[in-house]
Amino acid sequence: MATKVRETPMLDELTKGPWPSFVREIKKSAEDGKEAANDLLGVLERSYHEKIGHWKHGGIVGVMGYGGGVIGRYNDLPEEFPHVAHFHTLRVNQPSGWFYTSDILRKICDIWDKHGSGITNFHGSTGDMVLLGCRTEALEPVFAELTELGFDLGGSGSDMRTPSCCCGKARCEWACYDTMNACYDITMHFQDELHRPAFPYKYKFKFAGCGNDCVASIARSDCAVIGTWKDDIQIDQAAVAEYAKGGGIDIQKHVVERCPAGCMSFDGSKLEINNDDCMKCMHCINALPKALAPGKERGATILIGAKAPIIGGALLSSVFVPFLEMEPPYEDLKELTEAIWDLWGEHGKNRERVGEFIQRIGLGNFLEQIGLEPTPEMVVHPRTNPYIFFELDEEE
Amino acid sequence: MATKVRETPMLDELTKGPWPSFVREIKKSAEDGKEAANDLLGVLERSYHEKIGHWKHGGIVGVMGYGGGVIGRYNDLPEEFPHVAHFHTLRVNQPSGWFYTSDILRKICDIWDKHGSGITNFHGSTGDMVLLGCRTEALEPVFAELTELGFDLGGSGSDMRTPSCCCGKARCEWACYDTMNACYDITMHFQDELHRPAFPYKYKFKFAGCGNDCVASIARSDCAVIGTWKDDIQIDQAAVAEYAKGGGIDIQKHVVERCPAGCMSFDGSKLEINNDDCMKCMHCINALPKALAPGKERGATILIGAKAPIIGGALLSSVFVPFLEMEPPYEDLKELTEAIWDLWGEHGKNRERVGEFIQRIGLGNFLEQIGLEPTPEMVVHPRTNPYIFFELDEEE
Amino acid sequence: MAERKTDIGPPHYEQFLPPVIKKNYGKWKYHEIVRPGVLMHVAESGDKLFSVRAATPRLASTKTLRMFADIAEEYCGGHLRWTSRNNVEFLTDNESNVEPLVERLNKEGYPVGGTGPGITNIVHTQGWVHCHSAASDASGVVKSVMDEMFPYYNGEKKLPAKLRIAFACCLNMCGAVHCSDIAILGVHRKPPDVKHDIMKAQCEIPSTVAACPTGAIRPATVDGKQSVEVIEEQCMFCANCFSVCPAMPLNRPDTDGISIWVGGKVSQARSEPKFSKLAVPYIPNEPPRWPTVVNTVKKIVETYAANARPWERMGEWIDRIGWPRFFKLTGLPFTKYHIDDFTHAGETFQRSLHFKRA
Amino acid sequence: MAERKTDIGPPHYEQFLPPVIKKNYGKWKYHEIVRPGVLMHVAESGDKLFSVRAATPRLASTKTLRMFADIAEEYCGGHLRWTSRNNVEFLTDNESNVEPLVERLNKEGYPVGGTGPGITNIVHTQGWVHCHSAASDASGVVKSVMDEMFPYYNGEKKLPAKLRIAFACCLNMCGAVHCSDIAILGVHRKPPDVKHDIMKAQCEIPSTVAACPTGAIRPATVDGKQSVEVIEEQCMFCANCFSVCPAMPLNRPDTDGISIWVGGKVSQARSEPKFSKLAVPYIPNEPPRWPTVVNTVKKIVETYAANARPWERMGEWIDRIGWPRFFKLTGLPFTKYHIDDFTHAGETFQRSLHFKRA
Ligand code: SRM
Ligand code: SRM
Ligand code: SRM
Ligand code: SRM
Ligand code: SF4
Ligand code: SF4
Ligand code: SF4
Ligand code: SF4
Ligand code: SF4
Ligand code: SF4
Ligand code: SF4
Ligand code: SF4
Repeated sequence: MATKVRETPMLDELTKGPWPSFVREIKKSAEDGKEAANDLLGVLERSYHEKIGHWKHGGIVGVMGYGGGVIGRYNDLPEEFPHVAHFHTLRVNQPSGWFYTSDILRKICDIWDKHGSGITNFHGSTGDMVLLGCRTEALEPVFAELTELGFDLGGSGSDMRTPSCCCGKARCEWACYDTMNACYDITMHFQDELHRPAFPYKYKFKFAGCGNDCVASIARSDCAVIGTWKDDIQIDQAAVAEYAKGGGIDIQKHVVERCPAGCMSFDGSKLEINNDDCMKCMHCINALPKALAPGKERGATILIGAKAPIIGGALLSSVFVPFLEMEPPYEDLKELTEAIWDLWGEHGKNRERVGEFIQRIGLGNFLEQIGLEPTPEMVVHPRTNPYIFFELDEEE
Repeated sequence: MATKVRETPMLDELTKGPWPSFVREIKKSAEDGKEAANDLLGVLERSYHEKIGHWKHGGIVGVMGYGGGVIGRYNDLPEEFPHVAHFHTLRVNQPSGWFYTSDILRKICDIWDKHGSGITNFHGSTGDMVLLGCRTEALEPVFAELTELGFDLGGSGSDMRTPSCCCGKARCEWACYDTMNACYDITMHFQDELHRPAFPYKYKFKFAGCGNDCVASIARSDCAVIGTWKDDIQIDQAAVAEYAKGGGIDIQKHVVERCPAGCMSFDGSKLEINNDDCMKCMHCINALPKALAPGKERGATILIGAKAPIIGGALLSSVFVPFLEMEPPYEDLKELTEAIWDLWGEHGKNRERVGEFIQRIGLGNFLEQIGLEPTPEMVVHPRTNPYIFFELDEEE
Repeated sequence: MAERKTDIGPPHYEQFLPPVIKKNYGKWKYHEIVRPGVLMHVAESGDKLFSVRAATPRLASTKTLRMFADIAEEYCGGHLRWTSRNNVEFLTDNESNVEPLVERLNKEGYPVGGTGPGITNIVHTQGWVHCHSAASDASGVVKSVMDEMFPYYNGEKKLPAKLRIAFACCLNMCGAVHCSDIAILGVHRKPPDVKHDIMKAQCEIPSTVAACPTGAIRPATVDGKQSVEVIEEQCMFCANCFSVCPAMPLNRPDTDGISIWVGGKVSQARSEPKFSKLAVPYIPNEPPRWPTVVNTVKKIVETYAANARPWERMGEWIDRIGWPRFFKLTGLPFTKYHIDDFTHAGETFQRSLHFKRA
Repeated sequence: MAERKTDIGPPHYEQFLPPVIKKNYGKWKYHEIVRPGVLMHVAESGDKLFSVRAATPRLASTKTLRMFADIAEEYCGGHLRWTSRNNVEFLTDNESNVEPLVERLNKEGYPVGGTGPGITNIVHTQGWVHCHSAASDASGVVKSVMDEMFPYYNGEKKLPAKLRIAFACCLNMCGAVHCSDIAILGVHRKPPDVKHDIMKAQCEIPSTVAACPTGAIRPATVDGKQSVEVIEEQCMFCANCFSVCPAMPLNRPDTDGISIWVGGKVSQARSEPKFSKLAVPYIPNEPPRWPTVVNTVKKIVETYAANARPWERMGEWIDRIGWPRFFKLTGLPFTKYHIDDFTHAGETFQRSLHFKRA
């Protein structure tokens, strides 16, 4: 409380306006006596003047026995801003669905106020609770106190990254499997892979309860588990009629005509769906939540390979298992995962994501090696080029 | 007439059935006393037994002063089949639209009966009239007699290939420009490029009068000229009503609902088109030829780059000029063509089609170098990857 | 050599046009298919042109051409043309000639048809008749398939839309089969058999090495001779090396054969032009009548005929029902060969949940 | 070290769930957005759960977290969660708490909103606050944009559908911006400035060379030191070399800046997930409020708002109207930078006539 909070005329411009201000947050911590927060203000104000960051390429720091979970960070102006000379972040594995209680939240704050900058990210882009900024010496004590509280670190480096999930069955009527449980189970099962980088590169899991994909799994995870169903969409025709009467939505125009499969029809009161053609896009269900619901035979589609652009261009995940029942203990998913890791672990190049690896060796070969049958659901269409690597039988 | 036509039990199977038989054709020539045709029967019968061809890789043969127009071909069993030991083909530039008269046809036959096998292809896949099979010595006389008659050779090798076109305005109500004239004009203008291979690889032109693309130009020509229009589709509402009454076609279902732009509406008698959204796909016009017609401001879209798979995979041509007026003497098209040839000629690799070349150096760079402005019509969508080769201004 | 003519180009088309075309050039109003194989084009002037379309095997003897000339003279003032798919068309403005013309052509064995929603002539290539590169014959397969498809040609049976079949005897694809409703494509399945003896004399080693799309060829000295070697696992039998170098033949009687591709188109009508996609990776060569190829094509055509909607091309139909159902309905097996593994393979992976039930 | 706990994993989520959720877990029937920022989920049992969603800048001081804890205790029995887009949600089954909760949150400066068709919180990254690689700040741009977009957050203004904005400060795209309705992306525009002095000590030369997607880096000896050189024409400033090697910084005050991308989505709803596409290649960094970025985003959002149909996401709208019209309506220039020239570039060329009028 004693130190004077730095003057930051440029940053102060970012305390104006209706949106909550990150500058206010840093100042709150600085006002709270966090020297690191105060120095962070100084560095940042300087960056705003100079239009350049002042952080150095990370060093290797961490907690004993773990290869990941900490991002090392040093400032390039340590004399001027000594309290952020070290400014490492800890990635703390969040609870499934990012549920907390006041109690646990305060205890986390206690730890971080004691050892760190008082600044956090709730949450990081991968899903972790990010404790932003502490000195190297603080890492072990923070870790010890966190584990005491029941928390552990998440991933970084070439390991399984912290899985995350949508709130699923906790709150959502559309969850086709228990995303929070699956996320927790997989996280617990693969603790070693999460904490000790041994892969060619990172591997991310995300669990979404339905095709709305509220955790962006298809774009952001090497393994996306997206809820779906096998049987027919459940229709409550009385509720359909209710909507039709209500006038809040034009069922013909906004539901039937927006169905990408063109498989719905509506006669003014009854809604019909040709479920053979339905592509489980969720639109009709989204539009008429009281009347429609996913079918009863529920599970998930497993898709593999998403990643950001570096190095070969961004990828979305692609279908590996069109439909998988997602019942604990998720043996099929675990087996599939291990088969993938084995192959990629052995033959993947350094910093080659699994999606790139599959493209390099060929999806057909990949499937063969992990023992999955090829099915037409895995492709938008069969090949168009005639460059087939035929393998002849012995006698031929 | 004297020689005995060979026995070809296997080939004879192919004289059965309703479809006209190529074996019958060869036999006709053999019966006509053409020894080459008779030997061809022998070679082919043998191929049918052995399941393998008996032609050797071509040699370089041709007519004086030309680098193309003849495909050299030798048999690998010359002792057994001496009359097809040489069996070269001449590619003869067809008249635009493949129109002939009985008179000219007979004169061509006279020449070929005199010097060749009596066997032809009407026509080759590129569009030439193909005279199939003669000895090296016959090439010059055939050529001399053909030119005397008014015909010339087509292309082969790394040259401009014989352009071809749909029958267009000669017979079709939808031709948006004069395909036959454009094809003729371009062919005449580029005679040197047609006859003397000087490019990195072949370059094909095809002229289609409208999007129905009856010469498959977008798939089969390095430069596809496809007729289109700029203003609105012409509608004869009386004729629409006629169709509606006639009952031959369900306008709502088969026209309106099949419009890929979703830009039509029909109230049972009047058809409306939102021409801003129309994609000139031709479907509605195809379906209602008496009622609809392309607009009045007509011209063509110029697309570049189609090719078969070898080497980088097949390509369709892509949009270069969204709309070009196609009036003789087609200066714009000629200038564009020369600019493309100059650039590709200088920087294209050996056996690199222009479509592959463009992909290698980048369409943006290509456009810049030939002096065309980039427009959004040239792409399905802007780039998705962030790998932009920024060029900074000097001061930056 | 003053009299040697060169670079005269093709004759001007105008001299071959029938008077009714010259008069109404660019002034046609609409057309009708008056019967299978017969088009009637009506001009703004009211003039009518009848085009009678007849099948040819493309490979034509001069005898046949002379016969066509005779027929054209008899019924059409000597006017005829060929189409972009190797049918011949007889052109007359005299409606009363149509009937006898049709009869005559059918009688001569060049049956009339090929218009409208159905199957027209197959675009094809040389095969064992003329090309060194052929993995199969062309004309024989075409004949066998068209005999079976004949009712779709002469109008006896209708299809939902036009169905274009094309044939090419090797991956060079001279028939440009890559955008056909059904493409029949000759394929090799063994790497080139390098003829080290003739290599040096007949080929440029650097350009042979450069010809390989997958980099499977490298320079090598074999028995003291400068030659090349092929890394067999990297070869996908495209024969591009053979195109540039006669010392690398791929043709082999027992392993060459045919693949089948479906769902391509070139017209802009409704959907964009599409490439054909792999349906059957390999069928052995079965001369003289290629029964397995014929039956497979037939199965595909019949499945399409029974399931597609009017105006729906093969590829549009498959896009609507989805590939899982296409494979289910046709009973064709889906294998790892169907999954692309060339340059843009990743673009064909199913990166959404938007697939339909089989 | 017997007492050192490792590999315990995250706490089990169940202990943090409010009773109404435990009771109705997996048995929710439907939901309604009762007012902007407030969801009501109704269970089969008839129980109701109210979730009140409030904005956060993601970067949160412990003071703020403690305040959230207090608020949760006061209104929600201590129950709260965060969303996948960094909003905080307060969870209660007591409807009468909703009103005061909303008021309180608004008063504290963490306004309620972000539900339904509108703009919710921006997913973003570290920027100048923490990362060495940043071509721009993250939080400052986000704050500036959200101040301007605020009416679309708190429900004052509506959009045709959800509109997701994401920000990443370099091409690593930690914000996974590549599938966002609007993506704001920091870009470098000059090749790395190779620090030959520290190269050998801090980097592995082979892996640095291998890191370059375009092969622009090659080993070189400079002033007698083992190092690398960059072929400048081949560099597209991706910074992947810098990711693996600190001796190759790209950050530069005058040429770094921001690009804008549009039309991506991840949901399966209606259309397939889509990548975002380039709208504006470069805007200079303009701290502290980035006016050009803000105005460009605003222009795009307003054009979308005025033209799209209900339920139509940005990318679906552009697909319907076509890119020529998008550029015309927004007034953004189309340049050669918009045309892809990376590996799959050819797949983005317009290979049909299916484009609409601008
Ligand atoms: C903290 C976080 C950003 C944030 O502000 O939220 C982050 C921060 C960094 N990421 Fe990331 N990434 C973070 C989520 C992501 C995501 C999003 C996601 O997981 O959904 C992606 C895109 C998805 C993906 O995995 O492809 C992502 C793609 C990358 C990449 C590119 C990887 C690729 O294959 O293309 C790199 C580069 C690398 O790995 O060398 C990277 C590298 C980095 C490094 C470690 C920079 C480096 O090279 O050393 C950043 C450290 C910043 C710092 O100083 O704190 N980060 N990174 C996110 C992790 C927090 C958490 O654990 O919850
Ligand atoms: C005669 C013809 C096939 C036919 O039966 O109709 C033909 C025959 C040959 N083509 Fe072709 N091509 C013929 C049209 C085509 C077409 C179709 C077209 O033009 O619409 C294509 C696909 C379109 C394209 O250009 O991409 C075609 C793509 C090829 C290729 C692959 C080129 C590529 O870039 O992928 C080769 C290989 C080569 O050039 O080395 C090739 C090579 C050949 C050679 C010269 C074989 C060779 O490597 O020496 C063939 C000679 C066969 C012979 O013995 O007579 N031919 N060739 C066609 C020319 C007749 C004519 O002039 O009218
Ligand atoms: C004669 C010919 C042009 C020529 O100059 O030679 C021609 C002539 C006509 N075409 Fe064609 N097309 C001809 C090859 C083509 C081709 C090229 C090919 O097949 O290689 C195509 C592209 C096929 C493709 O997409 O794969 C073609 C796609 C069309 C279409 C679009 C069909 C569709 O729904 O996709 C139409 C419109 C229609 O039929 O509704 C059309 C319509 C027509 C019309 C109706 C045009 C007219 O008003 O005169 C002509 C009679 C059609 C008929 O036969 O049913 N023509 N037409 C060609 C006859 C080939 C043959 O012998 O069978
Ligand atoms: C709370 C949250 C999940 C969580 O576990 O944290 C969530 C919750 C809900 N989502 Fe979501 N979505 C959440 C992130 C997402 C994401 C991920 C993202 O944006 O990164 C997506 C994918 C967005 C995309 O496609 O780019 C997402 C796409 C949807 C959609 C599909 C919208 C569309 O038309 O494309 C729906 C259905 C709808 O809104 O009609 C949906 C619907 C819903 C429902 C109605 C589900 C339900 O019945 O409970 C929830 C309230 C929606 C609302 O806020 O309007 N949710 N939702 C996330 C809230 C983020 C936030 O703070 O704003
Ligand atoms: S992904 Fe589906 S199940 Fe999960 S929260 Fe979103 S809408 Fe609900
Ligand atoms: S889920 Fe999507 S595809 Fe299926 S019926 Fe509903 S809107 Fe159509
Ligand atoms: S391409 Fe068009 S103009 Fe030419 S013949 Fe076919 S339908 Fe007529
Ligand atoms: S031409 Fe095609 S896109 Fe245009 S209105 Fe007709 S059917 Fe629709
Ligand atoms: S497709 Fe191949 S085998 Fe057939 S003619 Fe062309 S080059 Fe020869
Ligand atoms: S056949 Fe094709 S892949 Fe095989 S070696 Fe020859 S060029 Fe290479
Ligand atoms: S996007 Fe780039 S600059 Fe921003 S946090 Fe990630 S790695 Fe760092
Ligand atoms: S910035 Fe990217 S393109 Fe440029 S040298 Fe580094 S890795 Fe290569």
